[in-house]
Amino acid sequence: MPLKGRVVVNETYCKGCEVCVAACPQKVLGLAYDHITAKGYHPATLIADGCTGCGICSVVCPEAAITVYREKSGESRESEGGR
Amino acid sequence: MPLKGRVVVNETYCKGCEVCVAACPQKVLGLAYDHITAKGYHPATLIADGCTGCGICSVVCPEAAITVYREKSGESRESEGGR
Amino acid sequence: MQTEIVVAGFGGQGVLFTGQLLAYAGMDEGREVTWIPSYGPEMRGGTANCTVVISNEEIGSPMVEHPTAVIVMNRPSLDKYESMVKPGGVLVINESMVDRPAERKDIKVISVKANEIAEKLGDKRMTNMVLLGALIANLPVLPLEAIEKALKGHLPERHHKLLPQNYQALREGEKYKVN
Amino acid sequence: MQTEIVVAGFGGQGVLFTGQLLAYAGMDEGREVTWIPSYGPEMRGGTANCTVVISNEEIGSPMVEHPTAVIVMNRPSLDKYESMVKPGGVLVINESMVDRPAERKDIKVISVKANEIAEKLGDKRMTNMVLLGALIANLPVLPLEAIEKALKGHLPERHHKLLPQNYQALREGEKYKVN
Amino acid sequence: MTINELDSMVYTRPDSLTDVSTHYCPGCTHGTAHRLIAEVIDEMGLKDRTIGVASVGCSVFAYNYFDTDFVQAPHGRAPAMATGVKRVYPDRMVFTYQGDGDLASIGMAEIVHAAARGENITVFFLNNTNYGMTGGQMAPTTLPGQVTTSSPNGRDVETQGYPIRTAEMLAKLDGASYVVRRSLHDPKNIRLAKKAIRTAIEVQMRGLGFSLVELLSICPTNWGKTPAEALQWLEEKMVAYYPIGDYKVHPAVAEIK
Amino acid sequence: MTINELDSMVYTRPDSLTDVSTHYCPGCTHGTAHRLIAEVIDEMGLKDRTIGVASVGCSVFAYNYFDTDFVQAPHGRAPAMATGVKRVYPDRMVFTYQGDGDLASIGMAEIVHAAARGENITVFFLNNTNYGMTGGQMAPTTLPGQVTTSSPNGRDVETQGYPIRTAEMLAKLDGASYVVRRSLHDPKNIRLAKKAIRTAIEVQMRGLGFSLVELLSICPTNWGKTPAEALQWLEEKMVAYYPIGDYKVHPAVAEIK
Amino acid sequence: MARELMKGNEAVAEAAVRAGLAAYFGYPITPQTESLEYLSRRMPELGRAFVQAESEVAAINMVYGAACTGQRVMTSSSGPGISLMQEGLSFIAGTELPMVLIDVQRGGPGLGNIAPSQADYNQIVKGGGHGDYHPIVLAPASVQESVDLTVLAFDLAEKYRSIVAVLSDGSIGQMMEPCELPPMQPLKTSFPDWAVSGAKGRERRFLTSINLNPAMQEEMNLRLMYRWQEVEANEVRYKEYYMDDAKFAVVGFGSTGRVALSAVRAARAEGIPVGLIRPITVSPFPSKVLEELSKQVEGMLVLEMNAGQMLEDVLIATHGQVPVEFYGRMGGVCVLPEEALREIKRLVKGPLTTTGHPRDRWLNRIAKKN
Amino acid sequence: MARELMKGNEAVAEAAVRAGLAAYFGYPITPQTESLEYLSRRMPELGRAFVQAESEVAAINMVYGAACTGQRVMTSSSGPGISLMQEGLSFIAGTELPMVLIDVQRGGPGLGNIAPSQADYNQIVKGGGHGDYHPIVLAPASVQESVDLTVLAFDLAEKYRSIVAVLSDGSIGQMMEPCELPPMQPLKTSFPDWAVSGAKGRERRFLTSINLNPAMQEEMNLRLMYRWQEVEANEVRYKEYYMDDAKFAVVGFGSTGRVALSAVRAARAEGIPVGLIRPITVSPFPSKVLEELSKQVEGMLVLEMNAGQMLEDVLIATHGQVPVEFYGRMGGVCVLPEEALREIKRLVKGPLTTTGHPRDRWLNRIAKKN
Ligand SMILES: Cc1ncc(C[n+]2csc(CCOP(=O)(O)OP(=O)(O)O)c2C)c(N)n1
Ligand SMILES: Cc1ncc(C[n+]2csc(CCOP(=O)(O)OP(=O)(O)O)c2C)c(N)n1
Ligand code: SF4
Ligand code: SF4
Ligand code: SF4
Ligand code: SF4
Repeated sequence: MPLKGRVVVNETYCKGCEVCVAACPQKVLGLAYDHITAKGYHPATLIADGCTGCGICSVVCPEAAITVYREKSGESRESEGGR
Repeated sequence: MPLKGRVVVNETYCKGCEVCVAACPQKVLGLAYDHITAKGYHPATLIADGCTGCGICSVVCPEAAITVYREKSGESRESEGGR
Repeated sequence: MQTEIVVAGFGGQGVLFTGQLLAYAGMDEGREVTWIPSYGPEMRGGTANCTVVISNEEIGSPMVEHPTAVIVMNRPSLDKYESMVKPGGVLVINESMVDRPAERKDIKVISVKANEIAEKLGDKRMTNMVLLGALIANLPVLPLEAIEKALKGHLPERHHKLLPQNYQALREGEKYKVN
Repeated sequence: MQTEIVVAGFGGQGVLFTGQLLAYAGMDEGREVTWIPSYGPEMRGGTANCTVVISNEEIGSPMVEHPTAVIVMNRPSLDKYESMVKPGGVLVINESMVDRPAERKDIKVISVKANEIAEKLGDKRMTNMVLLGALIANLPVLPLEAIEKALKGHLPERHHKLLPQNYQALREGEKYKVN
Repeated sequence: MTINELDSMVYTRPDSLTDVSTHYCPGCTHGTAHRLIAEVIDEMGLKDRTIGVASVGCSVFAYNYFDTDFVQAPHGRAPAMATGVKRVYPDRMVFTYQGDGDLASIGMAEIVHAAARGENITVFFLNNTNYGMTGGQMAPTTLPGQVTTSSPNGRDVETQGYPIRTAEMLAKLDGASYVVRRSLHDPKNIRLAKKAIRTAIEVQMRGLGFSLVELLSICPTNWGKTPAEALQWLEEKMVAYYPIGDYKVHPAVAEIK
Repeated sequence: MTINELDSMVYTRPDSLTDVSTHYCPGCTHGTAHRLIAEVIDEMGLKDRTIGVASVGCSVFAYNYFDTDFVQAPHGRAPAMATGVKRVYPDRMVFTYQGDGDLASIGMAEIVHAAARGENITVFFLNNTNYGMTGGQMAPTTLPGQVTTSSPNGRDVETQGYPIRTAEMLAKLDGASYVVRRSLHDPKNIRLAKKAIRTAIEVQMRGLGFSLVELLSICPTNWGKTPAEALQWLEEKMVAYYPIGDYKVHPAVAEIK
Repeated sequence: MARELMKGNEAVAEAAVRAGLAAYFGYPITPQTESLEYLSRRMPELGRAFVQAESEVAAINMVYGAACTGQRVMTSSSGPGISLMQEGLSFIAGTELPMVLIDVQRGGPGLGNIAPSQADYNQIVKGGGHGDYHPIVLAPASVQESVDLTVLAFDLAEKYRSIVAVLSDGSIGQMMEPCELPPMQPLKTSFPDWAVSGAKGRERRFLTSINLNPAMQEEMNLRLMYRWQEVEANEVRYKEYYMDDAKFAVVGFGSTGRVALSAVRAARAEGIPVGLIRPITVSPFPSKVLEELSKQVEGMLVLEMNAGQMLEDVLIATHGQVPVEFYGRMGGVCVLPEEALREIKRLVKGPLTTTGHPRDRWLNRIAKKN
Repeated sequence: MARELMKGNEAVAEAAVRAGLAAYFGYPITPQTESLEYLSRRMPELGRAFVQAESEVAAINMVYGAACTGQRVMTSSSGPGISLMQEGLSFIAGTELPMVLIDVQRGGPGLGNIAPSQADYNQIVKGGGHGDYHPIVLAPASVQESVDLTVLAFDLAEKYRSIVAVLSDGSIGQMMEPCELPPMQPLKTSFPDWAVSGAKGRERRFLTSINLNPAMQEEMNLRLMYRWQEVEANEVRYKEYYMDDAKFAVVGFGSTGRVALSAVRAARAEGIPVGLIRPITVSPFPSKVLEELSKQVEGMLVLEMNAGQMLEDVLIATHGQVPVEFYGRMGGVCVLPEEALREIKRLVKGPLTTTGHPRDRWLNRIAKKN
């Protein structure tokens, strides 16, 4: 059973650089073209199901904008994104 | 027959550092303790016979104070002091 | 006769170029002009603005407390500049990026959903031209033709294929003439 | 009452130390003193000189145009300082290193073959003490005993074995009292 | 999606970063480097014993982003300023954060001498092959042929010189204990970079002397590339010229991990 | 002894030295280095195409002794000044003459960058392990434990850092074409030094880029030694720390001789 | 010739090229960098020397070296960079070499900011470097004047073997204005008899700033001072506006002088008899002119983007003969015409005095306002 | 306490140690090096920080870093080295940090020589660095005063978060004089609330000199200026000699002030009613004192070892109320008492005027002599 995860992008920090989008192995991240942040950027957001909570997006995000959660079930496994 | 040479120490430059004295393989150089130069030093001078005109004194003299001559007979041989 | 115009917005919105275009157009029309920019620490994003002065005589200060006209391309710029416009002056607002109406009653306010218009014309980057068109329509400083000429004269050769679109953006803006 | 003394010679002749000794002696006698050096580009060799002022009141300038007394230890120093000595002042010449007599008639000139005397006493480095003795004998500024006390008090401990010789050099110099 | 009480947090913004949005361009790896350093400070529990030294470059405002004591140095002089701080507080963690213009151009004397002195500080050296803040001029690290605003025809090594491989050069100094190069272009390298950052700070906290981590970095804005393109250019062009590796690891450091 | 008309002159003062007595201390090898450079200038016929750059240190008055055009640089900045001269006159022989305080301490940025730029100049770098002119303070080259007026208890590497091996460090730069170390302590080494001086100048005249000859040198005055003792100390202590050798010889240079 | 819309920094760079600039050495710093960038393309294209130095310290010493050849050489920078050049500048002054320095001032002290300022007046005019020397300092108020004064700077530098600084600021450097460029001059081909070049066919030469003999150094210092008297006698430049019948005078240089012009016009429009003196050479300072004017007017207002630096030169020149008031903005804030007009009105209203320091009155006044 | 015969440079170093110097950073330069050498032994022996920096640029930035901790820190240098410190000094001023700078002046400009001079007055007093800031500048005239003012310097630096410079010269630094040293103060143990130390148990702090927002930067500039007004109000120091009944006044600082004292005494001995004002703080300058005196005396003579730098502060202070004359020596030549006396007599003889610049009169006068 694939791990289930969630990411929350903090729009104070996100600048829509798409680095997380490119890095996401599940291709579930994209930019929210429907709105802009206070700084004028389209922020990143989950655009599909399938996030495993691997945390790679948070490893590459230059703005430390992403918080990554994983369903408790997966807690015992070492996070791939942990450093 | 040993080569015959002569050295002339220019007292404008010589500071009596004795570097040439120490370097002379024939031990024929010394300081002239009987007089001082305008700058107040006892200059180097030939103190014995036996100079071969090898030029080593001029190689080490920091003041370029020494002119080295060799008798014509030795001219054909490469000077040891040549550089 | 001297007119001072401020263009303000985010970096990347074409703020500085819009001002330069006004300056070129003014110069080509034989007027005295100055253009002076100011920007924040950001290399990209952040705020940027410039002041253009167009005059018939030698220009004193290139900056003024109370410009004749202001184009604001985002909300922070509206907040900063609204109060500064000279009474009776012109304020052009990019409604697409500004979520409040202007408060001043003693100036001419023109609101244009410029992003939408530009996107409809096929290129978001023409937002500034729409707003410039709206300004020119409401400020008797230069004819629109002068702007078009300047655009042709000073847009880098490789962008000339975009000229018709830009002209159209200006014309779209021009429609926002207010009396 | 203020007395100014210049000591001048080659670097390495003990010029600066001679002056310092005068300053220490003056201070220990309860007088105001200043000592100020000046030297050329050479780290070794070259010329060096210092000025010592000994006074009963707060000292103004530590340097003067016309010192009361000068000790010259070589020819260049004689050439430089002879004309500067205050009329009625004292000029002590190290005859061993100076190949001409003094020309001034309005000052007290004392010539001492100090190198020879020092070498006879067993150490060329005491040349300066011989000259200092000759100065003290002819300049009523400090008693010779003050110099001896200063020498004892300020010569580094490891050189104390040389004290008797130095005292003797001073006494040899003192013999050159001129009336 | 809502956050479930039962979910565990895999990652969140480190404590040692302030709650302030940076002025960096979208995608700029200055942010990445900040984050990694902040994570290590968190992990080592050094937040209240750290004094950072910001330099002049895009990272001039680093003090706004790190939630630790900070000072801000003149262009190139961060190692000297850090020396001043460290000599007064030898037991604090003192680090500099410098760009390649700052460290390898104007600040060359200060970095060489801090290293030669074995100054017990840690240096984070961001190499993005240009001067970001002033608009993309040539840096000592600009690659041969690279176009910048002051090498408009591409860096001509004949007249504009060769790039400096800083880590390799500093590694020659006896005072340097830990000198390595890492890159920030992908998750794997970012993780390795973090490890090196940790080791460098450990070196300092154990009093082993000078440590420096060179971090290959991007400047999408001045390179005229999207962040993705820039990361790729880094991987392809920069890594070839600036090999990732350990250039000096003092035997005592090797023990750390 | 009188000079016989028939005798041949084996050696005399080079033409490229002026008829001026130096201010150097007795025995100081600054004089030796001057003489060697002057001899090479004579031999290569460069006297009227040479512009020297003096630095700040005991050799500040080098312009009084070389019979060529000369300029005098601020402390440490001779490579920058030489760059200015050379860029205007690319076909002249431009050399700097610098002490170790000048080049390796205050002038570190300028020498690294001149080398990195591959600036087509020649640098003569006199390493005498201290600051001669100001009275014998510690230099970046002072040996561990060596007593100087600013390391009165001997250089303590813990607080005062490690000596810098300049030639080795500069050799790491791509722009450097010829970087070697020689010594001036005996006739054999003096001859080798002269050869290197010649090669370095040849490198420049052939447009091959940056060349530097480090010359181990004595400072009897501040070392508190006689010249003879000083030369021996150099041979025993300095050569061990600063090995004589070729640290960078660009392939094109290797062809010269 | 056609007028072109040019950015101040680029116009200065092109002007220098046309004045025969043979070698440029610089280091990027806002708000000056466009000059360096422009020349990085332009100089190599003409086969001339351009080096982006490793620092301002290196840049000024490259200039020093190149200036020794007698060629036309230049560098440009701003606040922090100019501070780093002070040692080199003092050496160049001590060696009596010609060079041109472009200083595009920004807010300070320290890193400050990149907005326009005039707070480096003292640094440039009074000598930021050690020792007694006086650079000639030209203060442009527009892009056109930047161009013209850059060309003049090279001529004066050569005429007096002097450093000539063009004291600009961020507003003039960043501003675009129409301007006319000078004709292209060829590079120099003959050089003065002190310049080094290799001793071919002549006695060798050397250039140095050291002179261990104080008496000889003093001769050199006196030579500099007498030359400076010549400069003071011959090179004072300034502009007068509306001064003929003025009862009050505003004094401002560079961009502030230009802002003052707007204010003076507005004041005249309201009937206030005020004129403007804008020094073009702030060093040599137009002291005689101000001394004369101090007999004509009832009060003077000095406007600067600093805390009153040129002010002191005005005080020395007018030595208590006329009341002087001061108004300044700092930290990158520009004086705007409207506030300058307010200050003119305040001056006219009085009270006026010649005792105390105008700076103190200003500070006390604005303190009350805050 | 016993008086010791000490060299000025060593006495200053020991005075700093006793004032609680926690960290010294410096670079050798004549005629200041003895301070550095002395501290290279003394500081480590007390377990305090001493670093011989790689350059003056590095030294001032090490000072900058250490000053951020609120500890007592110092550097010392001369001419070329001080020039190299200008960027760092401006940053320190912009960060409002306390520090002590010892400047032992030598002949300039350029490398000049190692003889005493006062030609760096403008550099130190008027701001050699960029931006508006005013260091406090103390000018000792003897070894004892060097000691006393060094201790004072640390106190003032802390009180005003300011750079305090001790403006000495080669004669005072190299001179030996008897002096009394102050008692040993312990190192500081509590630090101001701006100092960094690691954020243990408090909000974190940062220290910076950058402020991209001009309005905020201006606030900082104003804060500096208002603080400077306080300094001007509270910290002016000077010495008067024979001024009670004086009809003429000599003004001289530092070693020249001391030479002037010899000359004034000699003049008094000849019955000339002349006195001496010796500013101890040349910044803040004793302007009020001089303004008052300008009402008492018939003429002033400013003596300096430069071409008339403090002179301009005298002119501003006296603003035409009294004739001022100037006499200077340069290039490492000291004014001697005999020539100072000649100048006093010349002053007394007249003619005297308040127009034109005293520097020009001086130059024209000595030109005629040559
Ligand atoms: C003395 C001085 N010179 C120049 C500058 C201008 N300046 C500011 S940032 C910078 C370059 C920074 O480049 P880098 O260190 O590579 O950092 P990046 O911006 O690329 O991160 C320069 C030259 C300055 N502030 N101070
Ligand atoms: C900017 C500056 N700082 C310091 C000095 C003082 N100074 C003169 S020579 C010298 C040291 C020279 O030492 P080195 O380069 O080793 O040459 P050496 O005298 O040993 O031949 C120093 C520090 C100076 N002239 N300028
Ligand atoms: S990497 Fe970070 S800043 Fe970039 S788009 Fe993703 S969340 Fe936003
Ligand atoms: S080596 Fe030269 S300077 Fe030394 S004693 Fe011999 S001749 Fe004289
Ligand atoms: S300019 Fe470059 S280095 Fe600076 S923040 Fe932007 S991308 Fe990063
Ligand atoms: S001090 Fe040393 S380096 Fe200088 S001349 Fe004397 S021996 Fe040579």
